[in-house]
Amino acid sequence: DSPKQTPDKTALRIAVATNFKPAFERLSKLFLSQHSLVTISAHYASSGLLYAQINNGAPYHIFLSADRTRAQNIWKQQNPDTGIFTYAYGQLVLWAPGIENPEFEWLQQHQGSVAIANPELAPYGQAALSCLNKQAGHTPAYQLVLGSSVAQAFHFVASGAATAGLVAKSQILDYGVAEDHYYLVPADCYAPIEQLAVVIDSPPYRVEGSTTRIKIKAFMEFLKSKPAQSLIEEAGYLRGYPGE
Amino acid sequence: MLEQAQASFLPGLPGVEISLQGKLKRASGFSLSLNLKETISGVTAIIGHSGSGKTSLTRCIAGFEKNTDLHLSVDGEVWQNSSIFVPPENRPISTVFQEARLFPHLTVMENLKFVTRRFPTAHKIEALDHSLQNFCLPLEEVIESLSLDYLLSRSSNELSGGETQRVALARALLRPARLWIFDEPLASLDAQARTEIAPYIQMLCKRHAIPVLYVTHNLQEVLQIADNAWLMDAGNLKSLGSDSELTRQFPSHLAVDEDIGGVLECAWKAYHADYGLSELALSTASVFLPGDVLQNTQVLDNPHDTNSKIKVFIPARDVSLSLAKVADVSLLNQLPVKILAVETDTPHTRLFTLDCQGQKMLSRITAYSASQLNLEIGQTVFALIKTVSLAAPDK
Amino acid sequence: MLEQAQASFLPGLPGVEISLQGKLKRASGFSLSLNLKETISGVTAIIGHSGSGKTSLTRCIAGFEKNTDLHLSVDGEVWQNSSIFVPPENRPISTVFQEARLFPHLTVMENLKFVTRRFPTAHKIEALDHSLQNFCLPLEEVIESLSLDYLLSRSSNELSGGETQRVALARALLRPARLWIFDEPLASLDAQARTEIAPYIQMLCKRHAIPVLYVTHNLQEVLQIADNAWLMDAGNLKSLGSDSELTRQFPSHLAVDEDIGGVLECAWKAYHADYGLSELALSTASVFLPGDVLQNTQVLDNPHDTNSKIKVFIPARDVSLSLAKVADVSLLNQLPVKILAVETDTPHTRLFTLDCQGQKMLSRITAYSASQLNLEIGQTVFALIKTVSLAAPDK
Amino acid sequence: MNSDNYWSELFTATQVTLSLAATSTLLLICVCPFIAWWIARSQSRTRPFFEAIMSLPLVLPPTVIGFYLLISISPGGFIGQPWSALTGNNLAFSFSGLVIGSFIYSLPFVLQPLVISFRNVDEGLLEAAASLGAPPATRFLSLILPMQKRALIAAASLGFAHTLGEFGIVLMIGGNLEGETRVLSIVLFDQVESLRYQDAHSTALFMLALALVMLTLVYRLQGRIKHA
Amino acid sequence: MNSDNYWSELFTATQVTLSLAATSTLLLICVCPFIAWWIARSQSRTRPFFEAIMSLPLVLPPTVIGFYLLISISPGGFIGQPWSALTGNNLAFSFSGLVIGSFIYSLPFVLQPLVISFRNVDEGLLEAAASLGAPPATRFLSLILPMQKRALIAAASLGFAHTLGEFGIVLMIGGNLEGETRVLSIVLFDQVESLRYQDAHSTALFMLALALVMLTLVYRLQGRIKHA
Ligand SMILES: Nc1ncnc2c1ncn2[C@@H]1O[C@H](COP(=O)(O)OP(=O)(O)OP(=O)(O)O)[C@@H](O)[C@H]1O
Ligand SMILES: Nc1ncnc2c1ncn2[C@@H]1O[C@H](COP(=O)(O)OP(=O)(O)OP(=O)(O)O)[C@@H](O)[C@H]1O
Ligand SMILES: [Mg+2]
Ligand SMILES: [Mg+2]
Repeated sequence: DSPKQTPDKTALRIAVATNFKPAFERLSKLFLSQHSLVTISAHYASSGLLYAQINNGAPYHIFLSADRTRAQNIWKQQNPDTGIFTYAYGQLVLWAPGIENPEFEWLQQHQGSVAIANPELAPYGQAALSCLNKQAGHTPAYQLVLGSSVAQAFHFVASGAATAGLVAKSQILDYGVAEDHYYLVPADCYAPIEQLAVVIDSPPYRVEGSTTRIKIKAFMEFLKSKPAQSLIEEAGYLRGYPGE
Repeated sequence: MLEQAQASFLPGLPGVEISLQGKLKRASGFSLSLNLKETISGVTAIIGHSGSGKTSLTRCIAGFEKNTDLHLSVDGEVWQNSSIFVPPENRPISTVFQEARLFPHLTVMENLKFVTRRFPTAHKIEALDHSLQNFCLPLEEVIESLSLDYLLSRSSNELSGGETQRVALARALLRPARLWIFDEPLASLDAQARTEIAPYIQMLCKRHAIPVLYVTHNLQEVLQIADNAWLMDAGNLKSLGSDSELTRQFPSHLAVDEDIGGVLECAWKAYHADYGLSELALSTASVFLPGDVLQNTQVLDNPHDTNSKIKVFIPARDVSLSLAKVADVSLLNQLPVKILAVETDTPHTRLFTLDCQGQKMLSRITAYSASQLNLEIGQTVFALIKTVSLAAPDK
Repeated sequence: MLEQAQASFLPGLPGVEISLQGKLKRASGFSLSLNLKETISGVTAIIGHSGSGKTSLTRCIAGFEKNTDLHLSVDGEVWQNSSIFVPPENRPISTVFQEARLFPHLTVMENLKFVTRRFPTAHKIEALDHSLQNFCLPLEEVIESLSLDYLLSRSSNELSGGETQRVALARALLRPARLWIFDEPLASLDAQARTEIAPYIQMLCKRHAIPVLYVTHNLQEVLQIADNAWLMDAGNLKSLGSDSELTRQFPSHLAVDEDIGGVLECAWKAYHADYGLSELALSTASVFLPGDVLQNTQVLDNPHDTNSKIKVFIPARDVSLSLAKVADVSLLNQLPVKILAVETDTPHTRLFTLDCQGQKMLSRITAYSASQLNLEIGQTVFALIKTVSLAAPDK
Repeated sequence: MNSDNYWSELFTATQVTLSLAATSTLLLICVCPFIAWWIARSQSRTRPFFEAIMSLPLVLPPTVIGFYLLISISPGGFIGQPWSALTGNNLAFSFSGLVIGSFIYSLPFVLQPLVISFRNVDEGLLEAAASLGAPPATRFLSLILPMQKRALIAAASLGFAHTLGEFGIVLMIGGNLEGETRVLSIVLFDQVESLRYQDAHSTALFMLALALVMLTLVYRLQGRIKHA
Repeated sequence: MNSDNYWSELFTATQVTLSLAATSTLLLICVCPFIAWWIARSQSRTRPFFEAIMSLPLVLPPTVIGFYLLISISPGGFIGQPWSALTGNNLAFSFSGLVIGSFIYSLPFVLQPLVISFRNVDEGLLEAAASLGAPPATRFLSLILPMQKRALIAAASLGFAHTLGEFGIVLMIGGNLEGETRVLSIVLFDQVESLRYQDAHSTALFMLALALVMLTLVYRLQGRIKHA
C-alpha cells in the first residue's frame, strides 16, 4: 500500500478544480502525513481550463474535475486501464446574507439579483437553473446574474453585489456562514453534481511499477478511503465513494 | 544711411518706462545683471556679441524667466518681483523669437488666425493697459506689407527660412501690444526684403507709438531704424542713449571699422527738384543729399516746419580732408571744419574728430595722407563728402 | 573689401565638377529647374531672394530630395538619376543647415564627437573619393577657431542663437568632405564674429581645396570671401561667373545701392612699412591700400611672385570724379580713367562706367555734379578713391 | 451548435461590446489628456507617485480588480451606494458599471502614450503661444490638443482595442446579462470553457477581423495626419 | 490561513513574477524599437495593416489568447514541436513558455508608445545625421535610441507593469507550478477564487505596494532625463 522507499524527487502533480481547493488542502495534508516521501504539487484552475491544458499535454498525473463531462472525455481518450471514479457529489445551497433560513418561497418574492454559475460552464449552474425552473410558478421578480464559475457566483453574493445566490455548500462552510443562514436545496430538484477523479495517462504511468505509477495509484486509493471521504463530507460534499 | 525723424516727430505720446533690476543666473554659469530704468520710445536696438545675453534680457522682460531674482516694473506697474509675477500672456508685449516658432501643424493663415481669433477681446490685458483695445493691426495690411499672400495656405513647415521669419513677424505684429520685442527678426532675409521691412517696422512703431526692442547684429539695420541703443556686454546692460555719439560707440564693441561715423543734425532747407538734390542747413553751411529727404523719411507730421531736424549719419571712412576747397570735382559737400583731435585708429590710419559748425563729425584717412598734409589740431580744413554716400535707400 | 588670392593660388588641385539637370517640384507649387554644369573651386556664393530656392538647390546636391526628376553627377560620377541614388551619408558632402539642427539630447562636445567618432574610418565614402581619408580637420583647431571652448560641456539646447550656429558649423567642418554646403552659416552672428569666421572658412576652403557652396544674404560676406556666385531667381539657377562683372550684377537682384562696384585686378608691388601702405600696380598706375595686403590675405603660397594677382573691389559710391588731379587732399588714389558709358541710375544719380588701364570700374555721382562737370563719353578724367575705403577688415 | 442562436448571440454581443468600447474610450479621451498634460508638465515632487498610481490598474489581475470593483459598486459599496441614491439603479451587473470598470482598467493605456507624447512638446511653441496672449488653458486646448491629434488617435485606439478584449473585469462585475453586459470576449470565453471549440474559433476569427479592419482604418487615417 | 505558508508562497511567487516581467520586458525592449521605427517611418501601404496586426493581442481575452497559445506551444503545436526538437524541453508549462506568452501579450503596450514617440522625431535631425555620414542603422542606434531614452523607459515600464498583472495567459499556458510558473497574479487569483479574501487583500496590497514603489522610482528617473 505504501510506495517504494526509494527517494524520488518528482512531485505528484494534481490538477484540482478550484472549488475543491479547501477540501483538497486538507486531504493532501492527511495523505502526506501517511506517505512521508511523497510531495504533491497542486494546480488549481477551473475544470474547463484544466481540461484544455490536459488536452494539450499538461504534465499532470491526476485530474480532480468538478464536473463529469470533462473528466469522462479525458478518460475516454486514453488507455481505459487508467482509473476514474466519483470522489464527491456537490451540494447546492441558497444563500442570502442577512436573511435567516431563506427558502425558495422567499426567493420567488425576492426583488434583487440572484447569482448562479453559468449553467453552460458549471454543473452547479445547471443544478441551480433546474431548481429555479422547477420552482417557478410565475415569472420571478429577481434578476438572474451568471458567474463564470460557482466561485464567481459566490463572489457576487459575498461582495453584496447580488443579494442572493445558489452556491456550493462547500463554499458556505469554508466561508463560515452560520447554520441557519443558508438553505440546503433538496437533492431531488437537480441532477447529482458528480465530481470525477481521473488518472492522466502519461509515460511514467505506463511503466508498470514505476514510482510515479505507485504514487498515483496510492493517491487514488487514498481518495476512496474512509478518512478521505469523511474529510470530503466535512467540507460540504456528499461522499462520492461509499465503499469502506 | 541714418536719416530719420527725431523723437519729437512722434505723435506726442509718451514712451514706456521700463525699470528692471536684479539678476538672472543660468545653470551654464552665465549671469545677467540688470539695472535699468529708462523711458523708451521708437526703436531701441539691442546690440552685443553672440552669447552676451540679448535674448536672455528680452525673455526677462517678456516674462519667460520666472524663477529669478528680478524686479520689473513698467510704467510704474510691478510686473515681476519676489511676490508678483504677471505671466507672459498677460503682459501687453508681443515677441518675435530668434527661432521663428511657428505652430508646425497649422498653415500660415492658421498661424495668423491663432492671434486674430483671440483679439481684440483683450480680456486680462485691459487691466494693464486700457488704450490697447483701440489698436489692432488689420490682418490684410500685415499680410500685404510682409508679402505673405502667396504663402497663406502653405503648411508652416513647408516654408523657406526667410518666409518663416516673415510669418513669425506678421504673427507678432497682429497681437495688440504696448511693447514689441523683436529678436533678430530679419536675420534670414535678403537685403532687399530687409530694406523694405525695416522701414515698415519703424513706421508702425511711430504710427502706433509702440516702442520696439530690436535685437540685431546688422549695423545697417541699427543705423537705419534705431532711435537709441542698448549694449549688452557679457551680461551687463548699458544704455547707449540716442545722441549723436551713438554710432561713435559701436566700433570698440561690435562694428567693423567701416561703420563708425558722426551724426549731423541739420534743418531742412530746400529740395532742388531738377537735380533731385535736397539741401539741408547746418548753421551757415549747406549739406546736399540725393533725393527728396522729406519724401524718403517716412513719417513726418509737419514736414515743412523749419524746426524739423533731420539726422544725417556720415561714416568716417567717407570723409576726406582737403586743405582748400576743390573745384571741378563731383564732391558736392565740402564743409569747413576745425580739427579737434586725432587718434591712432589702426597702425596705418588716423581718425580725426572734427568740429563742423558746433557739431562733431569723424574722418578717417591714411597715416600717410595725414603726415603729407601736415594736419594739426586747431587747424581749419575742408571735409569732403561724396553726396551719394549719404543716399537713403531708394524706394 | 574684396581682396583675395585668385583661384590660381590654390594648391594646384582641380575643383569639383558638378553637373545638375532636371526639376524639383514641391507640393506648394514651387518648382526648381536646374541645368548646371560647372567646375567649382573656392567659395561659390549662392544668392537670391527669400524663397527663390537656394536651400532647395543645396538639398538636391546633398541628397535630401529623393523622389525627384534629377540627374546629378559629380566629377563624372553619377550620384542621382532615374535609377541611381547615392544616399546623403555616402556623398562626401558636409552640410550646415539653415536651422542649426544640433542634436538636442547631447552636449556640444557630444555633438562634435558624433562626427569624429565616425571618421576617419570613412567606409563607403572611399568608394567615391580616395583622397578624403587624408583629410580630417583636427577637433582642437575647429574648437579654437570658432571659440567653442567655453561651450563644450553645455547641453546643446542651452545655447544662444549665435552659439548654436557656431557649433553647427564646427560639426559640419569635422566631417571629411569633398564639398561643403553652408546655408547661411553666419546669419545669427555679430559683425565681429562674422569677420573672424568668414576668413577662416575661406582659408580652410583654400588650404584643403574643398569647394564651398555658400548661401548668404550678406553682401559683405559675398564680397569678402566669394570667388564666384550663383544667382537663384524664382527657381532658376544662373551662374554669375567669377569675373569682375560679378558684383556689377548684384544690384538689380539683391543688393542695396551701396553695394555695386567694380573689381580691379592688380599686381603686388610694394609695402611701405612706415605708413602701413601697400602699393599695387595697375599697368602704369599705382593703387594704394591701407595695411599689408599680403599679410591680410590669408593664404598665399608664393606671396612675392610678381604674377600674384590681387582683386580689389571698388564700390561705385566711393569713386568721385575730378577733371584734374587734386593736390593737398587726403585722397591718395587718383587714377586716370576714360568714361565709357553713363547710365541714369536713379532719377538723381548717374552711374559712370570707366576704363582704367583696360579694366572696368564704376563711379556713381549725383546728376547735379555730372552736369556741372559737363562729363562726356570718351573724356579722360580722374577717379578719386579714398584709400581707407579699400581697407580690408583689420586683424 | 445552434447556428441561428449563435449568430443572434454574436450580433447582440457585438453591439454591447462596441457601445462599451466606444463609451469608455470616449470618456477616457475626454479625461486623459488633462491628466497626461499635468503629469507631463508638472514639476511637483509628487508627480512620479501620482503617475505610478495611474498605472496601477495594470498591475493587478483583471479579475482581482474586478473583485474589488464589485465590492465598491455593489449597492452597499462606496461607489454603488451614492450611485443608487442618485439614480435609483444598481451599478453592479449594469452597463454603466462595465463602463466604470473599463474606464479604470484602460486608463493607463490611454494615459501613458499621451504623457510620452506631451513630454515631447517643444516648450518654445508654448512660449510663443503665451507671447501671443494665450493663457494656459487656451495653450492646451487650442494648441497642444490639435497639434497632438495623432497621439490622441493612437491612444484612443489603444484604449478601444483594449476594451474590446477586456474580460476579467467584465466577467466579474458584469454578470453575463445578454444585451446588457454580455460582451464578445465573454461569449468567446464561454464557448471555450464549454468546449464549443468550433464556435469559439469562429468568434475569435470574427473578433480579430473586426479589430483588424477597425485598427487598419484608424492607423491609415493616422498616417495621413502629417504633423506631430 | 497558514501564515508561514502564505509568506513563503508569496516570496517564491514574487521571485517568479519579477524574473518573468524582467525577462519579457528585456526581450520586448530589444525588439520593439526596431518594429516601432519601421512602423513610424514606413511609407508602405501595408504599414497600417501590419500595425493593426501588432495590436491584435489586445483584442482577444487573455484566456483565449492563452488557449490558442497553448495549442501552439503544446508538444505537437507549431511552436512547441520545433522547440522540443531543438531543446528537448517542453515549452508548455515552462518558464520559457510564459515568457513567450507575456511577450506576445505585452507587445502592443510597449510598441505603441514607441511608435507615437518615434513619429514625433524631427526629420531634420535625421537629415543632419545623414549629412554627417551616419547610415540609417547608425542614425537609429546612436541618434534616435539615445534621444528617445525617456520614451523607451516609459514603454518598458508599461510592459513591465502589464506583465506583473498578466494572468489569463499565464494561467492557461503556465499551469500554476510553484517556483516555475506560479506568479503573484495567480496566487492572488487563487486566493480570491478559494474565498481566502483576507489573504487576497494582503497579496493585492503587497503587489500594489511593489508596483507603486517601482513605478514611482522609474517615473522619477524619467523626470530627470531632460530632453526628448
Ligand atoms: N536655456 C539656457 N540654459 C543655460 N544657459 C543658457 C540658456 N540659454 C542661453 N544660455 C547662455 O546664456 C548666455 C546668453 O545667451 P543669450 O541667448 O541671451 O545670448 P544672445 O545675446 O541672445 O546671443 P545671440 O546673439 O547668439 O543670440 C549664453 O552664454 C548662452 O549660452
Ligand atoms: N518642404 C517644403 N514643401 C513645400 N514647399 C517648400 C518646402 N520647402 C520650401 N518650400 C518652398 O519652396 C520655395 C523655395 O524654398 P527654399 O527653402 O529653397 O528657399 P530659399 O531660397 O532657401 O529661401 P530663404 O533665403 O528664405 O531660406 C519656397 O517658396 C518655399 O516656400
Ligand atoms: Mg539671441
Ligand atoms: Mg533657405
